[in-house]
This record gives sequence, structure tokens and C-alpha cells, in this order.
Amino acid sequence: MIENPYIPDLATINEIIVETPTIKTFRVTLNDPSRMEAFRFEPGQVGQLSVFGVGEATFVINSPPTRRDFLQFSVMKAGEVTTAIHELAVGDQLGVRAPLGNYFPYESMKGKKIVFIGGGIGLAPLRTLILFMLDNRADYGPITIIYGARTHNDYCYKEELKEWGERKDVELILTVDAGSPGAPIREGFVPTVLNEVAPKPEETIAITCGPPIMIKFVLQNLVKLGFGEKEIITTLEARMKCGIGLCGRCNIGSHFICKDGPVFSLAQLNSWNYEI
Amino acid sequence: MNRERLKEAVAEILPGVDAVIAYGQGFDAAHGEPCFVTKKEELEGLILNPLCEHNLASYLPSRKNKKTGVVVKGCDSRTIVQFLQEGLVKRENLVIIGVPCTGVVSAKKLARALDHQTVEEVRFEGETVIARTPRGEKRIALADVSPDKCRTCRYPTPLIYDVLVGEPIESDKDPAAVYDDVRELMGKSLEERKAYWEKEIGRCTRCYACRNACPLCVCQDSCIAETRDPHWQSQRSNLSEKMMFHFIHAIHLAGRCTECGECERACPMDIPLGKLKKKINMDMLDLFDYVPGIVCEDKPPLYTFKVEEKKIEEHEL
Amino acid sequence: MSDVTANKELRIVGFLCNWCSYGGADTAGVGRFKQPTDLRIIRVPCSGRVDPLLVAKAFANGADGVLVSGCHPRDCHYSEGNYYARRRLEMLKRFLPFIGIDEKRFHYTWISASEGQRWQKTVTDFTKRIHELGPAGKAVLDPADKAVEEMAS
Amino acid sequence: MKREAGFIPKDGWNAFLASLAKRFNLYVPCREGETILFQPYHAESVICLDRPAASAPKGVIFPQSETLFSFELKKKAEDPRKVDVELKSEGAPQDTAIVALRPCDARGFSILDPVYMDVDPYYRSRREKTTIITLACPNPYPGCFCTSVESSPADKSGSDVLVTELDNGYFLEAVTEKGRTILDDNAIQDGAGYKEEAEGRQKAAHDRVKKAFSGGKKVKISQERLLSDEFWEETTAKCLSCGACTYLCPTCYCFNITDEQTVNRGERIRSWDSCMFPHFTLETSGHNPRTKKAQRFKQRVGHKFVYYPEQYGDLGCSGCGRCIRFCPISMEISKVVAKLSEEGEGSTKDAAEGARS
Repeated sequence: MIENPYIPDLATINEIIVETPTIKTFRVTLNDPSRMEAFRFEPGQVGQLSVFGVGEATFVINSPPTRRDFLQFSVMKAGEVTTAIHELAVGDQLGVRAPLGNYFPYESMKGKKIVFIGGGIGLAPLRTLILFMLDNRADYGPITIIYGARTHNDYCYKEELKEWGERKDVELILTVDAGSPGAPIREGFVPTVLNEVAPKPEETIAITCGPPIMIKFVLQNLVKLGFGEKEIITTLEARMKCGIGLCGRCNIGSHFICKDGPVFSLAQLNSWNYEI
Repeated sequence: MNRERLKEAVAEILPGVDAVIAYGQGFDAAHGEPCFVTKKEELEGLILNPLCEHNLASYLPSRKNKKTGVVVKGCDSRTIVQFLQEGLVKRENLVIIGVPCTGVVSAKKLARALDHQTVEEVRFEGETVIARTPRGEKRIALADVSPDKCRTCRYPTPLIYDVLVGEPIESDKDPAAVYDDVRELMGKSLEERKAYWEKEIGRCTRCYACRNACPLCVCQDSCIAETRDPHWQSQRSNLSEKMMFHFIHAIHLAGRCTECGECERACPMDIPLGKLKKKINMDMLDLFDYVPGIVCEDKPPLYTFKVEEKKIEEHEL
Repeated sequence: MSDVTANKELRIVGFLCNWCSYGGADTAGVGRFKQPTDLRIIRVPCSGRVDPLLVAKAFANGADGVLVSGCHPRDCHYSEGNYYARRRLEMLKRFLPFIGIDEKRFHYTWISASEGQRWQKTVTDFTKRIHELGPAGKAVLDPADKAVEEMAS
Repeated sequence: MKREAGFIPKDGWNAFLASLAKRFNLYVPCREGETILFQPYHAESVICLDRPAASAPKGVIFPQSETLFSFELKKKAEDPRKVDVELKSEGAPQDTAIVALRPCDARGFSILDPVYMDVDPYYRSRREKTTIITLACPNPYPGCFCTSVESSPADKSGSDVLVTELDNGYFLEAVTEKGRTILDDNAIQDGAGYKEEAEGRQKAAHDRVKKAFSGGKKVKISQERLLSDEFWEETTAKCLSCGACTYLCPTCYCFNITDEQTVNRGERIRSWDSCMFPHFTLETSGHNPRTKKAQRFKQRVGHKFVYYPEQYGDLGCSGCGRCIRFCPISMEISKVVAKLSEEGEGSTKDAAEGARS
């Protein structure tokens, strides 16, 4: 008998954090304590959340593997499933199929400088890795985080942003698409701010996630800044149903975002002629 | 049908349009296919004979903003009239080459007549189709392998065109016979009709080819057969869902369907889908004296009303 | 009525216009007019809101009868909704028997808010007719369709 | 010792089916009006062996829609606003046999196997419980191109038994252990003496199939043409995106998963889906990587002739020709592959001419 990959674990919502008017973060634990105890994952892996009767959607597990009291998912209200998830309350049941997909190659990043470039809800997968690196701080060089949102209200993880901003070993640069006058935050789109900050490519890994259009220009700008295509990492999204490389939606040629991704280097994407 | 004159007409309009949609030879001798002509060199590939059964007007709404030439038969021209009624195409972006037509071949019926053998050659002599398969040559009357729509065709000459290739033809078909197939089924008992559709629609694979090939199914990807909001249908492949899907298709074409037969032609399961739409059209004619796709300025009867409806009587209990 | 209600209740779905027939049903209720209880009322803003697909869906999900009632012609709250409804519902009434649904199981009519008695008569007569016809049967439903079966049983 | 070859005289065929029906849920190609479809066998079945069925019998093992699991929402006693979820999955499938499918359809299963066998318990359990008794194709039908994908009208891959129709009866070859069990039946005669006649028939049929492109499994797809938007735009101008090709195909396996719920219970359903539909890849955000039919058709052809081979080392197409035969606009996938192949149009045309003459 092979394990049934379509049947989710049942899980309970323990805590809900309202991040922005459209984004909520859910902290869940699997109902079966032994399954929860045995649950292992790597930073960047995703899970499918189910609201029974509505359907499933894919989200990154944005809590780091180093903190295992709960699994955290951030959900932007957009379609049928995300709307249903937003309507859930603490104590409600969810289905979880996780972990799925690959993860950030954090071993090969050891000793390197790290630049994170995120936009909107795209900070979620980066958060996992940021927290993982902060929990293993000695393994990594200086960390720079460039994070943009549409407006001040659209920042996720505000508490953590505050904490990271105060840390000496993290450089945090925040930007908004349209700023309000006098605010102590930059104004400008993320790819533009990236150019202004102009991180040095030497011994540095750049990791980006955000809306497709942002990723597209960030990748272009990183190349212009001199980053090698193997040193540029992104994590992609697509319409997914199965999450295990079968249903046929999320493929880039013979590679599936759900199974072989979501984390890819620009070198990989280029070799598959993939254009965002 | 005069191929040389068609080629001339296409060549003439080609410089002024993005493409001319005409007919070419299909994958074997028994099939025609739509052919998008953009270069003069491609004219040699054009055909004009009874293998031209496709309704090329189907492509026009997706090319609304591109200047397009299109070859249409009488039946196909009704689709364009309907498009114009509903604002789905722009007349100024169309160059219509009309072709009077005395009947086409249904590739499906021809395959049946030839026992599904590979077809090596097809030629036409007047009203006769001569087809060669590994089993030899067979002569078949065109009328025996024509789509049902040809048998009662009222509009052999296109109703709208810029260029007419050939001389106009008057219909010699009996207008009263158009809905004979519908009447025949209505002549059966309720149980028989139910059993008939259960058997026919039971074969449906829910591939949606009928919908996607239908020139007047304009919702396309927002079709409520698949949307989750509104959630009319599940994706189960049971009879109830199949019936519901075809009900939706028929109702949404009420008073709009020009009976071009593309739904039936595209259906890989040979379901007589056109009959569902014809039944409604028959009632539209009876109730509102209306035939879809004839007059550009008309409005589909369900998009309008009269305060006094002469033909609708209150139903007693 | 006793002859009707004596039998097992059947499933009759009624789509009633908020501005008239729904009021008519209410008037009948307030007037304590005796009427059968098979009808499940769905209030709609106008008979023009009744998409023929709603009726089809009701039958697909196991309704034994469907009744639509709106404002009398010329009395539509939105001026012309019931005129459109009349055309659509007439089309539907003629189409249903073509696919094997008895047109007698579907009735559309016009009843104003003040016509409590007319409402009572309509619902009584229609219910009686459906009982005479008996349950619609599940022939259009596939036995594998569990969800539909569940609703229909 | 179990028999490797068997023979059933013409008049013994119906009894053979009837005896199979006692042991298996039996699917046979039946005439439904003008259409041939695989249907559950019953005594009155109008069985048609004359030509391939309209759709592949893929659905017997990979149903068009199936319940992955059902769920029930139960109100909690202590707080009726909260519900507990209970999940239930379906029981095990029964012994099943498909008879008289064509070798291209059987090969379809062998193309689905590497995708599903190790990960998908639904497919696997049905596949393991199903015996496949294939009928060798006596001659090609319009659109057939099995020899171009290194298959043949007597291809054994995916089958448990291969049946070849002879003048006086049917020659049965066991392909697998399951197949040998089928032949282990007193009503089946020893068939060793008919082997030669059967092979003669098989070869004759093979030679009649049109060769659409050369290279077989190693068909060299030109990267340049594969990546050319212009190539695909031009190729697919006439495509209606109708999707019929994908639903009839023995090797298309894309699916959708949707939830259906009544008041407090429901099911998660898997149903066939089609890469030819724009919403197949439409994301909630509105972003869609394959908005154009050119992109979608490239995906369909690319999947079968480039991506699948990269993943599993074989072509993802069995050459059954249904997508050509039933295409309302005569899209010819074999011709598209010929055009895509590095040898280009010219050489394949020659090959095709050569095969015809």
C-alpha cells in the first residue's frame, strides 16, 4: 500500500493574526499529536490548506522549521478558498497536506551574504528562511531585507519587521509604492529600490518573492547588478490542484512548480526558457 | 462552387486584411479544414467544394479588432448576422466573401458511409460523391451524406456579403420541413423522449467541445458549467450533470442559435445536440414569428417583449 | 384538500415575486386560508429574476413540481420584469416536455398581493395536480450521484 | 505449465466473454448509435470489434470523475458553532477486465503507469485489479500513426493478453502472468499452431500504417521551433480550443479537484480536465501563464513529445489518431510533430509518401 497523498491531515486553528486588511496569518496544529510531533519540513516548502466543501489552495509554511509549536500560513483573501479560510475562527478545522515541494538551498548559502527582496504577501516564504537564518545566525553573513508593499497598511509581519529593523545584524529597507508625505519609509517600487540600494554581488545570494511582475523586474535588475544566475533564487506560484506533479497545471516544461519547485534559481529558469 | 473565382476574390481582398479565413484540404481526402491565408502563396492550398462544411464565422468574435476576410456559405452568414445583432463583431472589420451553396458533406456521415475506412481520394460529380478507400471506389449521393441542416436549407445564398463568388441560388426546400425532426420526437411519448435523451446525453463526456465550437457561446471561460461562483454544476460526470449542462447550452442559445450545426459537428460522441436548440427555435418561430440570424437590426426575442403577447395564453390549472 | 394532504408530501418549489405573490401567500396565511404544505417558497425580487435554469435545477435536484408566480402584466414593480419572464417561462414550458419533463409539473402564473384567495386556489390546485402526477421519479438522476440522491431521498 | 498461446474459434468468442463476465467487471466496446464506446458487459451488449472506440477506455482505470474521499461535518457537542470533520475514503476496487481495446489504448495505460503507479493509490489499485485483453488492429483507420511512435497495430505494451483475429477464430498470446491466468481456461484451445498466421496478419497491418514522422521515440524536436511563438500561432490559428482531443486521448491525464457539499457532508472529486482550456491555468490573481491557444497547444504537444519523454524516457503518445479523427478542424498532431522535428517537413513528407506507396 502506498500512502494516499490526497487525504489531508486534519488540523485546528489556534491563533489568527490580522496582518493587513486582506491578509491573515493562521497558526495551526495537526489534530493527531503524533503526526504533529513527527512533522518535519524545510524552509520554503509549501502545504495545501483545505476548507472542506470549498477546496484547497497552496501556501508556504512560513514558520521556520526551527520553531515547531505550530505551522504558520499567511493567506491573502482573493478567491473562493482564501475567502473561506478568512471566514474561519480559532478552534475551526482545516485540512493540511504538507510538506510539499522543494526548499531553499540554505546549506549552500552558509557563509554568504544574503539579500532578501520581497513584495506584499511575497514576504511569507522569505520569512521562513529569514527566521531560520536568524535562528542559525552564526552560519550566515550580513542579511539585507528589502521589502515593499502597496501602502503602509499592506505590510505583513509588522512585529517582526520592527524587530528586524532594530537588529544590528540585519539591514531592513522598507518601501511603499505610494508613500504618505513625511513617513520615514522610502517610496518606490521594489525593483527601483533594489537598484538604489545596489547590493554588491560578491559572495552574496539574492532571494526574491512577490507578485509576478515584481519578480520579473527584480530578476532583471539583479542580473544588471552583477549577480550570477545561480546566486539568484526565487520561489514561484501557479494554479495548483494536486500539489504532487500530476494534475498538469503548474509545469515549466517537464518541471513542476508544486513538486520540483517552488524554489528555483534563475539559472534553472533560464535553462528552461521560462519567462515570468 | 468555383475555386478559381474564390482564389481571385481572396487575392483581391488579401492586401487589406490581417488574414482571410477560407478552406484548405484537411488531414485526409475526406476532410476540409479552416485555412488562414495571410500570403498570396497560400492561395494554391485553398479548396472550395462540399468538404467545406465548417462554419468559419466562428473565429470572428475573437478577431473583433482585426480586419478579417472570411468565406461564408448561406448558413454561416446567419452567424455573422447574429454577431452583428449582438455587437460581437464590427462590420467595418469584416470583408465577407459569400459562396452560394447547394449542400456540403458531413465528414462524419461520409465516414459512416465508407465504413470508417481510410479515404484515399474524394471527388465530386454533380450531386454525387465518389470516394476511394482500400476497399475500392464508392459513389454516394451528396444528399445522403449531407448534414441534416442542408436537407432543409432555406438560405443557400449568404444573407450578408461584400463579394459573392457564384450566382445566387433560391432555396427549393420546404420551409415547413425545417422542424420535422423536432416534430417527430415530439410525436413520441414523454417517456420515450426522456429515454431518448438519457441515451443520447448519457454518452456525453463533458468535454465541452460543443460549447467551445459554438460560435454563439460567448461566455467561453466564464461558462457557468464550470464556474465555482455561481456554482451551478459539479464536475461529476453523471447523467444529471450532463443533462443540466446541455440544458444550459440550449437555454442560453434560445432565439440566438442559427442552427449552423457546429455543436453536433464538434461532438465526438455523435449526440444530436442541434435538436435541443432547434426545438426552442421552433417555439420562437411559433410564438414570436422569429428566425435568428436573418436581419441585423433584429433583437433576439428573449431580449425584448410586447405588452400584449398574441401567442402566449395564460395557463389554467 | 384533505385528499391532497392525506398523501405523503411531495416537493414543490415555488419562486414567488416579493412584490406580489409572496404578499399574496402572506395574505392567504393571515386570512387563515387552508392550503397544502408541500410548497417550499423561494422569495425572488421579481419573476424576471427566475432564470429558466433555476427551474431546471430544481427538477434536477428532485422537485416534483415548480411554480413561478409574479405580478400581473402591467403591474411589475420594476415596470417590465414580468414581461421578460413571460417570454422565458413560456419558452421553458414548451421545452421541458421535449427533454422528458412533464410540462404539467411546471406552472407559471400572476397573483397580486391582495389576491389571497387566488393564491390559495392556485397552490391547492397545483399541489393537487402534482399529487395526481405523483413523484417525478429519479430517472434523470444517475445512481452514482450521491449528493443529488441525498437531497432527493 | 501455463499456456502461452491460446485459440478460440469464432463461435466460441461470446462464451469466452460470458465466462470472463463471471469473474470480472467486464468492459467491452459497444455500439451506441453510431458511436463505439466501452461499456459494462451484459448479455445484450452490441459488441463492435470493427473499429476503435470513440474514446479510449482510460476511464475504467482513471475515471472521468471519482470521489477521492468524502467528509462529514459534525457539530461539536460542547459548542454547536464548531464542527468536527470526519474523512472517509472509498472501498477497494473489484476485479475488472477490459476486452478488445486496441494496442494504442493498452499502450496508453503503460504511458500512464510511470506517472501514477507509485504515487496515486486510486490509479494503482484499479490498475492492479484490471486485466487488459487487447485486440490487435487489423488495419489502420483515418489519422492512425502508431508506427511513428514506435508502437504497432500489435503492440503488447500495457496488455496482459494480445488477441489477433484470424479467419476462423482468435489467437491469444499471454503477455503477463495475469494474461496466463486468462489462458488457463478449458474453453480455450492451445494456440501454438496459429502463431504464424497471427504474425502474418500483424505484420500486414503494421505495413499499412502511415508513417507520419521519422525518429520514433527519438524524434528530434527542434528547440528553435518549439520555442517559436510564431510557429505555434501559425499552427494553431484554426484550433477551436474545443478540448475534444484531450478527453478522447488514451494518454491525457490532467485533472481537476473540486469539493462538492450538501448541508453537512460532501466529497472531494477528481475529474478530467483539459490543458486546452484557458482557465486551466488561470490563477486567482488573474495571472495566467497560458492565455493563448498557441501556448496551450504547445503545452499539449510539448507534454507528449518533449516534457513527458524528459521525465519518463518514452513518448507520451500512443499514436491512436483519435485527436486527429475527431478534431472538428482537422488538427493533425502527427503533422505538427513532423514540422517540429529537426528533419523538418520535407523529409517527413517523403517518408509519408514512401509509406503510402
